[in-house]
Amino acid sequence: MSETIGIWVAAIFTIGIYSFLYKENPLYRLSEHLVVGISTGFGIAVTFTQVLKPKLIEPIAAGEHGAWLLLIPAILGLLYITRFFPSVAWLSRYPMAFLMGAGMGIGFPLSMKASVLRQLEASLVPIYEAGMPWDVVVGNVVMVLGTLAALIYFFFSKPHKGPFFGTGSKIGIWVIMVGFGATFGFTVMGRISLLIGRIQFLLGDWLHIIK
Amino acid sequence: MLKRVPAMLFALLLATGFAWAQAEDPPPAADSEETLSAEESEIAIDAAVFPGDGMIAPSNIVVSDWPNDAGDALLVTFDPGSETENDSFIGYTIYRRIQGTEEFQKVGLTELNEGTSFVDGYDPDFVVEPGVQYEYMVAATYLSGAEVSSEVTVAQEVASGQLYHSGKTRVLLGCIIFLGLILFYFYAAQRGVEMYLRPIAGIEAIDEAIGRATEMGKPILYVPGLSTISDVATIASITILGRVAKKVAEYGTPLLVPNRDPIVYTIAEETVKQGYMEAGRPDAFDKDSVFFLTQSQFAFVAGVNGIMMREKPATNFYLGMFWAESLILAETGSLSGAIQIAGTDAVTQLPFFITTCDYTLIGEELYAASAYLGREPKQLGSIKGQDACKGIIMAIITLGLLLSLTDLIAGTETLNWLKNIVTMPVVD
Amino acid sequence: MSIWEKMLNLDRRWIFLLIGIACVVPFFTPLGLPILPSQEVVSIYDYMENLTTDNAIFVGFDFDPGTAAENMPMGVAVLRHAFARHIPVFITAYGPLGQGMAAMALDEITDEESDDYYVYVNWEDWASIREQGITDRAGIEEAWIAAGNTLSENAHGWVFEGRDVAFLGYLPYFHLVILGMSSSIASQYPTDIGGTPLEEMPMYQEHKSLRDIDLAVTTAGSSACVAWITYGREKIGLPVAFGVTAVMATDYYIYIQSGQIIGQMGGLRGAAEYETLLLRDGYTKSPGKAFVGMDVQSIAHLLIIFLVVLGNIAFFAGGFNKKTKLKGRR
Amino acid sequence: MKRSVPLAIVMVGGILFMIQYFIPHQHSQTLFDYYTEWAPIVGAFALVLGVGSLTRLHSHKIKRKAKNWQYSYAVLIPLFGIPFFALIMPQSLGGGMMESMGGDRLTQGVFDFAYMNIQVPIQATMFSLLAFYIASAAFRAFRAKSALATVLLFAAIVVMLGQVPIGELIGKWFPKVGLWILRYPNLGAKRAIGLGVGFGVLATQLKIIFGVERNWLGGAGE
Repeated sequence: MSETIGIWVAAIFTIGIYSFLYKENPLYRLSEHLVVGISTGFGIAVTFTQVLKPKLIEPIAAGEHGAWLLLIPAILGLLYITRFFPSVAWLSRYPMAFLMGAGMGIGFPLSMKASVLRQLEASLVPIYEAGMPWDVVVGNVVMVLGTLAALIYFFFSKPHKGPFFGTGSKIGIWVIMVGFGATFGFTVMGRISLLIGRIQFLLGDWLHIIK
Repeated sequence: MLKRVPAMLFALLLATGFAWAQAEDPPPAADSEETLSAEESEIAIDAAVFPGDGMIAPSNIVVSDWPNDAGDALLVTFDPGSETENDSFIGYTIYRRIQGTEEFQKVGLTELNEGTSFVDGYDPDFVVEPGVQYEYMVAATYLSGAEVSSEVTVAQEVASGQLYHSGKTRVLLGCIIFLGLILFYFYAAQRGVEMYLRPIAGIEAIDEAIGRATEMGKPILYVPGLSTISDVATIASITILGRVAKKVAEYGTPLLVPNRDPIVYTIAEETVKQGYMEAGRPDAFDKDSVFFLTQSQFAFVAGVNGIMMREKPATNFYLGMFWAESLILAETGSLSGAIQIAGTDAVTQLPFFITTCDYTLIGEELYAASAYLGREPKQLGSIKGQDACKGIIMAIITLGLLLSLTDLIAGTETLNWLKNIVTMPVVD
Repeated sequence: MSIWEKMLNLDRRWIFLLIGIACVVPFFTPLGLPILPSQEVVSIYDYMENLTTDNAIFVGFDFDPGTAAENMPMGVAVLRHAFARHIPVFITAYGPLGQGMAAMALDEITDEESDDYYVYVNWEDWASIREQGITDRAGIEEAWIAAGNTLSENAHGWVFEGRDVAFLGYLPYFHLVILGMSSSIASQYPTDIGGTPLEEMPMYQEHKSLRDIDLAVTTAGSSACVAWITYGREKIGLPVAFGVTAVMATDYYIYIQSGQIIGQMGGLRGAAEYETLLLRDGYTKSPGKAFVGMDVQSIAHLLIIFLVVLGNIAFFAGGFNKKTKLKGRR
Repeated sequence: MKRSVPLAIVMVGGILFMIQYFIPHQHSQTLFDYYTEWAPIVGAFALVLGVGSLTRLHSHKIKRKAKNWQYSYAVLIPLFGIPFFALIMPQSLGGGMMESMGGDRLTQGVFDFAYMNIQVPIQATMFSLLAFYIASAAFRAFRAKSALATVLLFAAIVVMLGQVPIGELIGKWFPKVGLWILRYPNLGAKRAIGLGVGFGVLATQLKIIFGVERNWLGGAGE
């Protein structure tokens, strides 16, 4: 029973949002507001039961050894609230600074490794090896030259003139556009997929017209 | 001098890298062979269930400290006995005890295909403590549960934590070179060295677009992205917003800045106010021009679309981090007839901005634009430093291409040499 | 007003209607066009084929309801594959909403009305077998059948909670959770979401940390999947496979080429390819949701290409590229 | 106190953890463990900011009876109601925990219902609106305005046809060419953009650590 009611509620909201395509209306506004409230409410509930309770409140309540140290992050976290009181709002910079500083420090070597060195490593491909089909060979050349040319395009300290920087950056932007074309094509598929998902719900789960 | 620094650092990189490539490889991980074969794991049930007499036990246990760890692992290697010929052999059980205690703990069972080495300390139930002297015993184990044990061996080494991770040297080197170049250009910039930055189409268009809005007497819409302040794109966008605000204040054009993130909102408000002050017109700042709309992504878009349809801004700026909403914003904007300037490092959204907007700052161009407009020497220096790093990367890739051609013509393997220099181990 | 201008000023609701029709009609007259699996998907599938009940995998439901249409079929397909081959699966979620998504996926797989369902055996229901000390997969099934349980015709098999699957759910700061699991899974998840202690589960006893895991499949609608690379692959060499939305797919080809991931399912197409492979090898009897959706994709893509071409023809034929811009209309 | 201390915290923390990466020693590990333990706790309180702004915005709306003020209840009620229900029925937090895992939907309570039948469909449908907008934009906004935009659109069309089964019926080569574009030129472009953005991110991290970039300090008074 509750499942049937649930499907009907879901169907009403689904149609309510699609009605926005015709015209903005109260049902759409209601959905829009509900989604903000529910997702934030959910976030609080989960954060409380999964973080604050097991990682802060329970250890302190149980008097675990060294648990009092947890008061430091707790107090730091509480300082966020000062943001709502202009005279002491500057205190909210402390928790931000804690998370920012450590986060940036941890991130720095990791980004260096993952987004620079690993990518450099992967750019060093042999353009031809025995038995490679021709499209792969051409592909490898295009890939390596494409990376180079696109990097020239993102080179800011030289004017884009002359045979190297001029031609290079021109090829670069063309390669970039081909790459964007690919993204574009894939995105179309992605967006349609989302619609398909809803149609499957409406026609299948709700109306049982399709399987 | 300035120009030679990247080249010198590059030479340094190559030289150090070369030294590494010559150095010995780190010890292979015990579980590096992950191949799974059906034949291997299949156990012949009919075979003898008991190992029988006269079996030779595993011997020669060697325990060494596992490198590059927090002193929580030991490598145990040993020589196999005669069990490998027996079909009912299933693996080696590793026993460990603290020296001076009686009881052995069973800390692991190797699989058939894992060979005769074992890393002790990975099992969270049997932790290896740094500095503790252990004793080990290895037993060949059979399907029936019978075991043929080696002699008890006192571990030759105790586990200890290292002060430097030798597998991360390439990362360290990368970090040092990057840090060095950025700092170098910071100081060069502060000393007042003139730095050239190539013009970026979108930037020049910004001034033009502000001018056009002024002529038409219509407002300017500036969306600083939908992300938080820890996003690099948002930070860049806020800097550009400061410049736009100053220009707008000089011309007396109305400005609209809707926000999605509450913190970004407070920062944007302060930035715009600052821009008006710099232009010498703090009184002209309208408190309602910067506002918090809503945190819901689609509600935000619906709100901004409403503004575009009602206020008909002459110029729309979308600079910062955008997600799926980019398309909806840009489509509506293009229909309202505004000049649109977009910029983001969200690669997936760029195609939509490029096909619908008049100017688009692609990826890093957004950061460069912020430095360009901010005109703060350190920011310019940072762009220069990044360029130098890109130069190094380009040089290495070019070298790779040339070596690959050489290999093709001469049949050598020079590319592998270069690859060995830059390749990092899969696992830290 | 020229005909071109009239055309371009067409009320956009007509276009909405067109796309709506294009996406509904194929459901009633399926085309059933074949899908050729790409190398990126085949490599995940083959990797899974090489795993046995002695291995274990992670499946991360790292997406929100917003992209469920794309990510859900991927998660479901991989779970089906694992359940069919009795590969133990740990299920996690990067975001709070992902946990609900994982639950929905399990619901779909255990739905008795579908052609290909699995019977979920709760932890308590096979307690007596555990008490006898039987922990291996074959032994459990044998004892379970001996206890008088039978499979209905449509069911593919049993899924024993704690032996075949452990639903771990969501924890915040998930990248740190991945890091923590590299030394011990139970240190991060002392229990599954139903409150069953991990320590008691046979599958945990055999696979205590991420080092004992042979594959992590992350189905993601955001950059969450990269966390598995940074903290799983790079730290302890965990093999990772991606199931990502089409929008992100093109960005992650660099990871395939650099060897950081085994393979990638990109969007609905990727999911449909995996479903095709499952169908080919008899793991399922009927095509999945993604496969059916690909017919719709075909029609919708043709329509959109047609609209782009038509729009540009009108734009240039009408000479709007030289004039000032059109006035907007709803 | 107001600016220099936070800047100092960022600098010390940043440099400390940058170095920590290279030191596997147990003391360094302990430091890192402290961070992994503390960061979620500090971060959890950041939610207060979102809740606070939402509450303030919507209670103001209700008080002033601003336009559409009634809808503000639709935000506030679940915002506080869901955590309340979760507190009294923590087991329902499974987030649509399946029936097969014990218990039926009714006993799972309000929370589950709101998640499965309101949150999920609304969010999924909102996103699916994009399918309509992309079609509309295809007709009205995606213009081959320049040579570059033409290349983009052309590549897009080839990839689109390569992705769908019908493309293969139109031309056998579509899937092949589509995949080729994805694997090579696309990869080259994405790698270059990724490297550029990567350096930008690295530089920004450094600038924040060394206090050159101070935008994030803004908006909290003088």
